[in-house]
Amino acid sequence: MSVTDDKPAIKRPSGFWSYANPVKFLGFSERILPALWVLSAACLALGLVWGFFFTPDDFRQGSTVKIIYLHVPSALMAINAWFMMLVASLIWIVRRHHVSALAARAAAPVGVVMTLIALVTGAIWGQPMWGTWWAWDPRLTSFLILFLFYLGYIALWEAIEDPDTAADLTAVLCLVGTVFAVLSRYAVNFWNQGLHQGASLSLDKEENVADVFYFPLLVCIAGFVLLFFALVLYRTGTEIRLRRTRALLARQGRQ
Amino acid sequence: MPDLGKYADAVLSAYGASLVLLALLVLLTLRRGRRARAALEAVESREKKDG
Amino acid sequence: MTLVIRDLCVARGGLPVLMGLNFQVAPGRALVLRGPNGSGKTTLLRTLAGLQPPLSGEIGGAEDRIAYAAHSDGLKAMLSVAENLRFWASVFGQRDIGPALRSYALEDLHDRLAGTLSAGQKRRLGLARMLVTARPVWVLDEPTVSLDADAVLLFARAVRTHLEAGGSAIIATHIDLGLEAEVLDVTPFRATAETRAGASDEAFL
Amino acid sequence: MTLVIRDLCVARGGLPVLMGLNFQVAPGRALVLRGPNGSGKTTLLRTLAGLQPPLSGEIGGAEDRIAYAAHSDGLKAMLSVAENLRFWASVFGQRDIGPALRSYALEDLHDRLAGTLSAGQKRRLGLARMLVTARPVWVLDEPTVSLDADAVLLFARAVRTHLEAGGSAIIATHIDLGLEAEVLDVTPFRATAETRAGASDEAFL
Amino acid sequence: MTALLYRDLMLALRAGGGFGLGLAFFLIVTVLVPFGVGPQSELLARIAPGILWLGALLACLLSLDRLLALDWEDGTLDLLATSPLPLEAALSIKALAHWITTGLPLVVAAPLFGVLLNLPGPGYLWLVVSLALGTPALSVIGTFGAALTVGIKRGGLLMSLLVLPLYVPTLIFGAEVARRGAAGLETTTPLLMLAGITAGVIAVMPFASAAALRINLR
Amino acid sequence: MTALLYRDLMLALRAGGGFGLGLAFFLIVTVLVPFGVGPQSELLARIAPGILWLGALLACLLSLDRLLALDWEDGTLDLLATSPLPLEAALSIKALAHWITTGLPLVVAAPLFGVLLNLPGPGYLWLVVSLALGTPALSVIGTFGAALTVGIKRGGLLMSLLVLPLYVPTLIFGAEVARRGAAGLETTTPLLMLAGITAGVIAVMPFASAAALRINLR
Ligand code: HEM
Ligand SMILES: Nc1ncnc2c1ncn2[C@@H]1O[C@H](COP(=O)(O)OP(=O)(O)OP(=O)(O)O)[C@@H](O)[C@H]1O
Ligand SMILES: Nc1ncnc2c1ncn2[C@@H]1O[C@H](COP(=O)(O)OP(=O)(O)OP(=O)(O)O)[C@@H](O)[C@H]1O
Ligand SMILES: [Mg+2]
Ligand SMILES: [Mg+2]
Repeated sequence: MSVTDDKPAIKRPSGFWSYANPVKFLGFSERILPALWVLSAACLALGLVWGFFFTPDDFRQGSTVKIIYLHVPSALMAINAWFMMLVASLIWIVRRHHVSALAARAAAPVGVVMTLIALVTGAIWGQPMWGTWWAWDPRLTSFLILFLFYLGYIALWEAIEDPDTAADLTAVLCLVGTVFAVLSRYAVNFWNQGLHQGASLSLDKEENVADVFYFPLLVCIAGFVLLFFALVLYRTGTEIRLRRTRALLARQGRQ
Repeated sequence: MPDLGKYADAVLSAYGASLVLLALLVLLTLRRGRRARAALEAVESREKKDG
Repeated sequence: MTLVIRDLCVARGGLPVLMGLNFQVAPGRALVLRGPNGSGKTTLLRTLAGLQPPLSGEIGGAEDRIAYAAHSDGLKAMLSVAENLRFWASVFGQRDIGPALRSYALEDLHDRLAGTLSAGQKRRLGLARMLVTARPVWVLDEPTVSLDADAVLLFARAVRTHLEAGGSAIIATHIDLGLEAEVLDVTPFRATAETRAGASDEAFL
Repeated sequence: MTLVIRDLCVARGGLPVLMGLNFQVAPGRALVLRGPNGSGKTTLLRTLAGLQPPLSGEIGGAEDRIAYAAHSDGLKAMLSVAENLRFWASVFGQRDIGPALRSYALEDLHDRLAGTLSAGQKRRLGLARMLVTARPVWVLDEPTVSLDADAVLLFARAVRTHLEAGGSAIIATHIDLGLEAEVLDVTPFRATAETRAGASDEAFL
Repeated sequence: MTALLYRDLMLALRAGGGFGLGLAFFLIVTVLVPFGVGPQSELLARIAPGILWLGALLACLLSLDRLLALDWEDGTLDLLATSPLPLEAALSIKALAHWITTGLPLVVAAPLFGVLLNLPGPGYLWLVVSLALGTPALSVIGTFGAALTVGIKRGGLLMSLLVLPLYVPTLIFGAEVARRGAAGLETTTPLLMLAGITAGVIAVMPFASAAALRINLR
Repeated sequence: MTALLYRDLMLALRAGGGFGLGLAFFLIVTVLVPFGVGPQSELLARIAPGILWLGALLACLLSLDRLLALDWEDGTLDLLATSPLPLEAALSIKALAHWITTGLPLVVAAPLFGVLLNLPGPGYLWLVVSLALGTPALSVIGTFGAALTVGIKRGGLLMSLLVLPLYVPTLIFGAEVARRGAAGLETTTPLLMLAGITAGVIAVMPFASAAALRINLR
């Protein structure tokens, strides 16, 4: 991408914040993306193959335990994607770096797909384990609500014509939404006691899954994290290019 | 192929659905990216031509 | 207090449209903005009114002193002429709507629902609103649209009275209002494609 | 085919506003309607366009021959300039929008969403719509609102071309368009309080 | 004709409305029901067919006010009424566009939402069939309601009030089909009635809508 | 301030909207539910508190889009933003007006509708209490949604999508109070939570709404 960079530069920040400049960001992501793609594919393949082919069945759950390699990483990423959007929104509100707003926009669809995967694998898992596809368990319910927040966030981005207005409004929505998502989590907990297991990745030994399952799971989680970053970086680049196209067209129209 | 026992359906469909979703996400991302690149190049070349 | 605009640059749709604006409007003076369609008059007026932030530059003496009238009049179709005016009067802390009704010859329409007015009558009501704001700086965007010749005279008289009372006015218009006012043609200030002024799209150009 | 208006009486809000109108508009001719605000021009034009029934009297030669442009332009903010025009063209069974774009200098704005146009640019697009209707009688309600001087010239030229091609036009306006056209002032035809012409409120008077 | 259909679909796609949103609303209603009535799955299974039909109906209803009101406000309806297109045809097409953007996605997605409410096994097929047969009637009746209230500023709520009673027969037979289907009972009679209502409504309603609209434009 | 409140109430009374309609919609939803789920009275009694809360919520939601959109279209919001009234105050007042025209009538009328759905005896009091405590939160949250979507032409459906998930905590606790009340159980905890949510939301939300509106007016 050729950007007219020879113009008298307005103050350009250096250090970490310099990557908030779209050009610099694109250069950076262009360099790092191939490695990310390869790494994430490798981790995913390794983790999933390991988990699927080379782990034993659980004595209670049978072979369904293999679903954990998809379910848990996607559930983790679904939450963390929202968290990343929250941070990016805050950066946009405070420092007004466009890349940050666009990164939030780029992350949302990835987050939805992660949420969907968690929901779908959970539902499929629920059928043999609890005898039902869906139960109004707090964990599942709050995931469904998270899904709705993602949908609303994306719909708001799509609906607003002016990109900066859209960035501002979605950022406000993200902040308010986070508060309400947390509130909903507690409300849902109060409303119904659940079937779902507790956090077994936590360090307290009692509940922890056996090591045979644990290591491939870690590899899968790493794969999902890397994939997430690859996708978000790539998509942010796409958003930047779209925005630049728009800006150029607008400028040409003005003449 | 490991023996999945009576839960083969569940496990396979979970893997299938997830992988399809992931693949869709990646493909759509790449397609959108390529289109954006092409559109930008078209506009930029017009920009150069016009001065 | 004089309204002082220094080095102002305004943007719309992410691109600068006008830049390098410098002018002053002293009490008792009116400024008429001219410029072809799409040159950025509306954008400038909205910035002055504080509805959008300027890209750069300064606007002095505008704080809480501006009454703004846009292309649309903010009238409620289901309220009567008097009710509409009275509402705006009390928002701006005023009470008496009589003078406003009189200067735009609206007394006869006093009880008519605003929705049943003709285009020009609506506009007259919208302009009468300025008189109940008690604010010194009027910012008017094409105020005489749809007005007939008599109503334009009424408008000119209202502006003149306002100026005599020490107010000032900035008016964007395409037609001649018959006011003795300075004229500012915005055409020379139009931003060119090369302008870099910190507009939001600029990071991408 | 000449548009013939005989003894027309039009009403709004349940009361007659204009009555005893008699006029003709032959192909190649334009008629400019004048009259103070609220005199009933819009009401008359809407009646001619067939949007409301006349109280009494006859309108001859209007059936399916009229293209109407009102105060608002019927533009979709989320469609581009070209898409808006193309839609109206195909509603009226036309295809080519090129000439319409060209006569109102809209080529550059071709791909812009209509919602992002300035007031005058929107109006130009609204007027360009008349050119894709291929209808012989234009009925225009204050067409030059918000237009700058250049655009008014574009409009006058478009009307002249239309007239030369055998079309006709009826235009309500408060300003001078620079067209050689007959002028009809509607003031003498205003209905008085005593008028009884079959309006819906009359049964109660 | 196709130009109008194309434009309406285009606008639905672009204007932050259209396709996804009716669906999203449907989803949200189905999600909120358990919060309201409690999470017991056998209870949910019992009310599932009815709630799903109600949700679909409300989703239709909510998107009705963009059917004509937007075109009214910006003057498009005035211009359409003076165009060569007969108003009846224009309104039928608008109803069709509404169905494509709202009803059709609902039909397709309903089974998924059935899962959320523990809809019993045989219910899925009948739910889809009844929705596919019934939603076109909802769109056409809704167009009539929109035409009646188009002159009234933000008549959304008033329109709901007028339209909902008109929806009652469709809802009764539609939900009956879904409910009987879910319970494994015979569904022929209500299904026939539903089909009859839809056919009748499609044939006759556009004339009523056009008449109402003409009066409103006057 | 009072001028704005007075004007909004006046408009609600006059403009074919306001008072009656939210109520009417509520009525119709409660009436349609038995058509959807079938007429068995014990089933209806079980779901009554939840359905009534849901109906109230939807009635609120449906009237939200007239909260700001009308003022936006005719330019009133631009003018209000340049007036001496702080936008936060203006929005709080608008929320209050919305509650008076929508929430309050619902609170008053809810017991009547409870009869239609065979609500058990002790439920009435708790239904009214929970609605009285909860509906203000619905109005305030709704104002935020309206401020977010005001720039979008006919954003009604989008607004529902944004607002409904925000309604979840209020709905859960509100319906829980009503449900426990109807079953004769302890209601203190959910009641306190509900009150807490309402208080918090009233204190904080107007700032978020004003911020969103300012962005939209830009
Ligand atoms: C649609 C249904 C489901 C959803 C949305 C869902 C969601 C989640 C979430 C959010 C986590 C949290 C990950 C973490 O915090 O560490 C999780 C973990 C887990 N889920 Fe599910 N779940 C669903 C169904 C199921 C079912 C049916 C089972 C099996 C019976 C299951 C078993 C697990 C296990 C074993 C974990 C790992 C425990 C942990 O690390 O927290 N889930 N699930
Ligand atoms: N979202 C947008 N994207 C790109 N350009 C825009 C956008 N919105 C407005 N513009 C352009 O900004 C310019 C300034 O518009 P503005 O409304 O200020 O003009 P104006 O001087 O008031 O014109 P008029 O006399 O027609 O009212 C116009 O050229 C308009 O097309
Ligand atoms: N519902 C109504 N009830 C009573 N009078 C009405 C109603 N609607 C309109 N009128 C009146 O009818 C008259 C004719 O209005 P019309 O819009 O035709 O005027 P016009 O000549 O177009 O004026 P303008 O030049 O201001 O556009 C006006 O005096 C108007 O106030
Ligand atoms: Mg302008
Ligand atoms: Mg008029």
